[in-house]
Amino acid sequence: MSSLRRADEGRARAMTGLRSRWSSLPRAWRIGAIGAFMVLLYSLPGLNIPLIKTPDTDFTSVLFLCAVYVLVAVGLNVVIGLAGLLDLGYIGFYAVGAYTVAILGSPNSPVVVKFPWIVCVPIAIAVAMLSGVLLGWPTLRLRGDYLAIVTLGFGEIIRVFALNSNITNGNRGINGVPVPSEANWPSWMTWFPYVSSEKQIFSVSNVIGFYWLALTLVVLCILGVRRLERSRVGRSWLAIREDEEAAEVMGVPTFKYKLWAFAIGAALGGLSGALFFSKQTFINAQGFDLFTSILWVAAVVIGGAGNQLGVAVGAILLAYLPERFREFADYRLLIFGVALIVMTIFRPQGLLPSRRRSVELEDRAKEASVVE
Amino acid sequence: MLLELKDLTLLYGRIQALHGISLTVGEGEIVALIGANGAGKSTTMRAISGLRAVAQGTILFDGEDITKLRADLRVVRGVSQSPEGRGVFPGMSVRENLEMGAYTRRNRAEIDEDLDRVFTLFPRLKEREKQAGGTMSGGEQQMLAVGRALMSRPKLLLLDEPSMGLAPMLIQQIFDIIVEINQQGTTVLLVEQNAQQALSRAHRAYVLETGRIVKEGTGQELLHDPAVKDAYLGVA
Amino acid sequence: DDSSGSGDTATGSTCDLKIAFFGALTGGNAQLGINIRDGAKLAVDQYNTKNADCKVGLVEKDSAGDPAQASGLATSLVADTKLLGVVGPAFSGESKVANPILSKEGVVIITPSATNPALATQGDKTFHRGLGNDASQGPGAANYIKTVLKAQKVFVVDDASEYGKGLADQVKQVLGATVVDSAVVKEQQVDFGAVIDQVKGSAADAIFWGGYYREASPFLKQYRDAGGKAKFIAGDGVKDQAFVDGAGAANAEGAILTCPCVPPEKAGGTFAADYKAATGREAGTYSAEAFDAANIMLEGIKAGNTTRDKLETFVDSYQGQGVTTKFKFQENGEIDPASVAVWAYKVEGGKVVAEQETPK
Amino acid sequence: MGRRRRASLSEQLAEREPLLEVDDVTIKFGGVVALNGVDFTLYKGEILGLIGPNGAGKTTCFNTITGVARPTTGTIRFRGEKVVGKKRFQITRMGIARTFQNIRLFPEMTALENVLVGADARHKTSVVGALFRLYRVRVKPEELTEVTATGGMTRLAQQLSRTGQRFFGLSRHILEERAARAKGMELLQLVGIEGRAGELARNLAYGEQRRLEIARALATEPHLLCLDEPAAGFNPAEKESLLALIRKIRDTGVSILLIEHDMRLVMGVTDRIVVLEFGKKIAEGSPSEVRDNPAVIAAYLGVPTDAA
Amino acid sequence: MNFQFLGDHFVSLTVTGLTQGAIYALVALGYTLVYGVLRLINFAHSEVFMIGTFVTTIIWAGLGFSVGDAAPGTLGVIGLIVIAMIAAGAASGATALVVERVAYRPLRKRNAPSLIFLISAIGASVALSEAVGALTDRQPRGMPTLVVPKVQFSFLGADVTNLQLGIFFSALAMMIGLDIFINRTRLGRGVRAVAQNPDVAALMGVNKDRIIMLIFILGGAMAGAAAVLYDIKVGLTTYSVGFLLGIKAFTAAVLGGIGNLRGALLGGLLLGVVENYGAGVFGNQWMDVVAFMMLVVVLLFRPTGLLGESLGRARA
Ligand SMILES: Nc1ncnc2c1ncn2[C@@H]1O[C@H](COP(=O)(O)OP(=O)(O)OP(=O)(O)O)[C@@H](O)[C@H]1O
Ligand SMILES: Nc1ncnc2c1ncn2[C@@H]1O[C@H](COP(=O)(O)OP(=O)(O)OP(=O)(O)O)[C@@H](O)[C@H]1O
Ligand SMILES: [Mg+2]
Ligand SMILES: [Mg+2]
Repeated sequence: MSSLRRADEGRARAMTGLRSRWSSLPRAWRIGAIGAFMVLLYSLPGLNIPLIKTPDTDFTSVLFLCAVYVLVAVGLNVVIGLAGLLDLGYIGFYAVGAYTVAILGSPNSPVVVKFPWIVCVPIAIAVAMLSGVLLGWPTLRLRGDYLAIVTLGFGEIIRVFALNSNITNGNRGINGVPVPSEANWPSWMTWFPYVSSEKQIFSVSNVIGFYWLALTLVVLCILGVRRLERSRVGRSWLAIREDEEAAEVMGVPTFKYKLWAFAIGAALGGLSGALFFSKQTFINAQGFDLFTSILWVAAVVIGGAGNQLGVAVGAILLAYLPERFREFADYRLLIFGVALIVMTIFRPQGLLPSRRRSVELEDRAKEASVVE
Repeated sequence: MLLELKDLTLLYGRIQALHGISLTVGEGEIVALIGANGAGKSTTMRAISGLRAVAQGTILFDGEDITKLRADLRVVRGVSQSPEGRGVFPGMSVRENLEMGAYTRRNRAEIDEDLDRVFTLFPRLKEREKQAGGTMSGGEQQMLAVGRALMSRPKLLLLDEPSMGLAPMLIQQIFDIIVEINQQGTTVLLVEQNAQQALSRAHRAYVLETGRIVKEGTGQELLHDPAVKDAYLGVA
Repeated sequence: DDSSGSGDTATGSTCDLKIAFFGALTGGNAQLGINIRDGAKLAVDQYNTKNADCKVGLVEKDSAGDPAQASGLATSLVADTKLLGVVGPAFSGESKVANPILSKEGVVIITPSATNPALATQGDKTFHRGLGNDASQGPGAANYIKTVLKAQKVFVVDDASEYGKGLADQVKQVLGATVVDSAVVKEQQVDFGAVIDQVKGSAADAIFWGGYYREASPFLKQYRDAGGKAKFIAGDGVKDQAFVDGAGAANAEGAILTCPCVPPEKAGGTFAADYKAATGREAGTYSAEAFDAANIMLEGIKAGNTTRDKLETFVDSYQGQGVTTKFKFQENGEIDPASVAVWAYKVEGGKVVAEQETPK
Repeated sequence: MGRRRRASLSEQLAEREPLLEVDDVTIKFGGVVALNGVDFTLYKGEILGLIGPNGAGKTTCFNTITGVARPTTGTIRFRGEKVVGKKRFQITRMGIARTFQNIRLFPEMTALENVLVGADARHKTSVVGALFRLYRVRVKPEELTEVTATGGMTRLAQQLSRTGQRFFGLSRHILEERAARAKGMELLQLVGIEGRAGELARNLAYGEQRRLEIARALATEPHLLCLDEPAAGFNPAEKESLLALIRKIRDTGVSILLIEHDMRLVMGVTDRIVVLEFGKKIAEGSPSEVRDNPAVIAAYLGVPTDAA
Repeated sequence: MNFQFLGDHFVSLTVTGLTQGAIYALVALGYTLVYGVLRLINFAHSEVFMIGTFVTTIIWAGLGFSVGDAAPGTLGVIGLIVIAMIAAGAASGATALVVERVAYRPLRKRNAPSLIFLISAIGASVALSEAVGALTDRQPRGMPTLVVPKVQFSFLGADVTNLQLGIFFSALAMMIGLDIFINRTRLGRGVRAVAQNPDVAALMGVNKDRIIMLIFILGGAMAGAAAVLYDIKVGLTTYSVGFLLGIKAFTAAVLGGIGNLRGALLGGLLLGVVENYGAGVFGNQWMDVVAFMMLVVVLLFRPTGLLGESLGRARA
């Protein structure tokens, strides 16, 4: 097995400096560092760090938005980063998940059932997943760029449907989307600033409960996707991305795996939508525009498609920067657009790329064949 | 000298493919380049035709330094290549592929004349004039690639493994054609795995190993060189 | 500075109290928001000049009209215990998100522009609406169409927005069978080929437009270009000079625009002139309503209602004449129906001028 | 048809078990008839050569067998099962593997990972299984991993993890992964590039890439390996070692279908040869029979001495 | 659902749809050309179009014709349109070229994968439309009514106006011209060669960079021409006109077979007509849904679009 170890060393050699230094730390250290980082994340709302606080908007709300966007990015990363499918209409799944919770859970929806949150959310995930399969079934046989336009269309169809159908109440929307629980904070939690025992855990005016819930889901989902990535499944996705036909000839049921990627992505999208609108308690067709969907793709790629940490960073920037720099409100998209161009030119591999991609990009760049 | 390479170095990312290659091709010659897989033969060809930038060294063509010249301008100067892997335009018909070979030329009458010549050399191409290049079989594409390279009426014709994928009978033919073209006045630089054939037709030849020239001589000399025989001609 | 935690008892001095503006200052709907902000700002500035020793601050929250941004902004508002009331939120969609948050913490809400009737039934105890809702404007417009224009065939268009659809539904309900056909246009639609085919096909002699001017002006231009002759009636979302400019004065001539707002020139006092002096622009739609809303709160603060609770009680029982109308709120926060006047304005010579109050 | 013709071949062949039966296959592309009623049988354990002039239909024949192209008429059976109409990955799982005429590796994956993709064809871990790892397999105590022993784990943690494994077994995912890596290294060794296991496929030399393609195909545990001009671009010395490799593969029990223009290679390694011309089979037989067949000489070999 | 309406107004819906479709098709050409050669969804093409619409108004305003001004006589109108076409074509072409230079060329030099190009394209698109948005205060800008639609003839009960005829036929003429250029001329063959195999094209003496510049300019110019026709038809423009129209045009390109010029024409016209029928039957708000649904259905049966891909590389 010594040759096997050498094979792994070959991989390690290709890693970038920081990353290899990290992975050469003793395991106990790494666990410790990750633990400390998690504690930091959970306590961010109470820490009151001056510079990163958002000026206009409630900081915990922004953190919650970041967490939801990270969840979105993790799901989108499965589709784009791992399976290499370009999904420009991801927001459709987000909407499906959100509306499912609203319609099934709100007393004000046209549908009479009134399920509690904990029942609604699994249904929402399932419905989103189903919509992923329904969309993927006919379209995943198409080649890459065709998929892009078809998914874009899907996103728009969902939005138009939300806007014009009776079950969604159009733009009048549905209020009273259920919150995860009506319970109050237990009294032993009150050591934490912001938490008071007379207050609900999931309160619209103090959203720390939502943030913690979202953060926990993010961690679980990242771990789950990591497991997939490092298994036969992830390898098949990679092979499909590299050369679909060759993968198929090597016995990879490409369609099935692409469909799985789509379904998993859709499920995560649905979950994020459900989560976000549980906190907002009101949903209408606003906020599901294609543009947001496209921004998500940009965030994933800029963060570093294929690397979960990278896409998380991309998502956080997308959620956080506009809130932090509200004074540029009118120009923020302009700045964003320019930033995208600059980023792709100076850091095409993304902020925190996956090892594989950064190597690939480096090699490709060196091979650029043009003679001036 | 029509072509002169001086101390050429070339990198693929981290990999150095050529370690200072120097060679010359005289006007009217057939020069063969032989060597094992990965020796750098195709890389040398790419450097000459300008598909790859060289790291160091110079390329002189017809006395002019073309080291930094764009690939398409080298074609205008008279360098034409049939690339490794054939590079047929898959969506164009056989005829259009051939016309592409004459892209830099304007004289319609001459072009038509050359088209006829290619069709006589490869009757299969005439038969399939309208078929899309991409649907031709491997060997048929090879014929197309060679024919297309001829269409630019080059001063220097670079052929990268023209016999690859051809049936035994055609291999014979293609070498005959190379000699014929050469006699009509085109200088040929030939890369071949089929060293036996290549050396017996070439005026001069170079042997490449891992990016370096390890031997040179006339075709006949190398054909009878025991080391070359051992490594590249196989046991007959 | 906001370390005192949440709670209704303000601490310290009562001279740094604040009210807030909440609405779009950027994005596609910014103009309405700016009108409102400037109206409120005028009120606060006037108050501060008179009470230089005990000023009230105006906080501006730019939501871009986006419900998704509203909740974080509202949460940050309620965390500031010095903040007693909100002029806004400007749009109905964001109101649905923000009102429960504001109301839960007792922040007084007086919206000068969100006209969706459902806002009053959400159970938000601090909600007040300083003008008539769509349920009053819709019938006003419909009655005008019926009795003044005497139209026989009406074509109703809406933009599927909360506001536009609500208004169009009201009109359809009142007009009944006179409505021959209807269509829904898309947000930011600029090319109306199919709709125009439909309108012309219906041979309508009047078009009611439930929506905003951004879509209305290209529609009307293309409709007139295509030879359409029907009268054009729209709600307050279209009542803006930009509508006339976009459609072209000739095309817009004669268009009727209803609004549950009193013409600024009929508004009491010196408001119109003051506004112009302060901003350099004519008072726009909802500027006067915002001015009134802010003034009600300022009056309350002046009267010593320096906590959210007290201010809420004050506003609930407030009675008084503003520049737009006489204010008195009902139990659910709606303004007293008697104070609601829906006016019809008309485009004449490229200007929007008040014509008459719509028949009841 | 095919049956009767087989009887006319040598007794010895008739006894053998047919692996691949190509029966009356025709395929047309517009006006071009690329294959015209071709039939032949490949028996278990043999190396069958497929030769013919350029454009004779050899690659097309390959494509129909591996599901890339669909014949206009005709049937193909593999181990008695119909092939036509099956998806490509299903055909691979039936036991047919192939290499490509122009190399198609997964360039950004390491050599070992390329082979692992092939090996996955035989694995059972599902998406749900990989996510939750619920499917557990009991392992014998001596098989318990040392995986956890690496990295700064305390002794207690090691002990715990070992105890856990003893009671709950190991997930199938982990077992399969471990087995596949071992097998992958073995195959890389077989084709002689085990030293390059950790290198990205795109950085391998051409000859190494060809070998890797073969290893990857073998990882799918095929009964039949189809090679399309594997020696193209090889010099005689390299061809020699390829020849040895092909023999070695056959000795592991894999049958081989070989397309190749190099007569020395074909004559040296095949048991039988099928010759195509213009989409039709014009000859079939042992290498020496084919070499002396006048039709084959006329259509393909030209001078009969070439392979002497 | 209102099939009655579709039946009654079938011809007139068709005529309106064809007019709209002709504009889609012109814009789609830009997507198709760039995609065919670079395998890149040029997201910023919608903004190239948008710039054209603004340049048109600026030119007309500069010549003294603003919103509400009366149009000059027929000759004057034609003159104004031709001038606008030249100006908008040039401006859009130049914009496309700038986008190529700034957002794509540096990536090409590094041989970046297509996803990166897409992001850069999105960036360019956002930056352009937001820049114009900031400059125009996000207010729409109106045009003079240059062509007052006059019914030229009635066809099966549908009135066909001079405006519709003009738009349709001028678009058609431009597309035919482009098609001839690409398929019949030497330079056109060069375009196709670069599309199919850029390296080998260089070996044939094709200057790749020049070809790429050429296709951006051509696509841009077509978008500029489309912008003029659009302005005449719609009578107003804003900074965000490009987004949806661009998506539609791209849909049209895919529908016909991206990388295929005739496909763009067919796809554009079909899309225009079908979405107009859809609007007639299901209501205007479902128009885009109908358009995308049709796309999915077509791709199900013809995975590479109606006419397939012709410029581009075939799949190996
Ligand atoms: N695109 C590339 N990226 C990285 N390395 C390359 C690339 N192309 C060639 N090489 C490497 O450069 C060296 C020379 O390759 P080249 O193709 O010139 O060899 P060759 O002599 O033509 O061999 P063959 O007979 O196989 O065609 C080899 O080691 C090869 O692996
Ligand atoms: N899609 C297609 N359309 C038209 N003709 C085709 C198509 N595919 C293959 N052909 C033709 O079918 C014939 C058989 O092709 P095939 O690739 O099978 O030949 P081959 O025997 O492998 O030849 P080679 O030794 O040159 O690779 C050729 O003449 C080829 O041009
Ligand atoms: Mg080579
Ligand atoms: Mg072949």
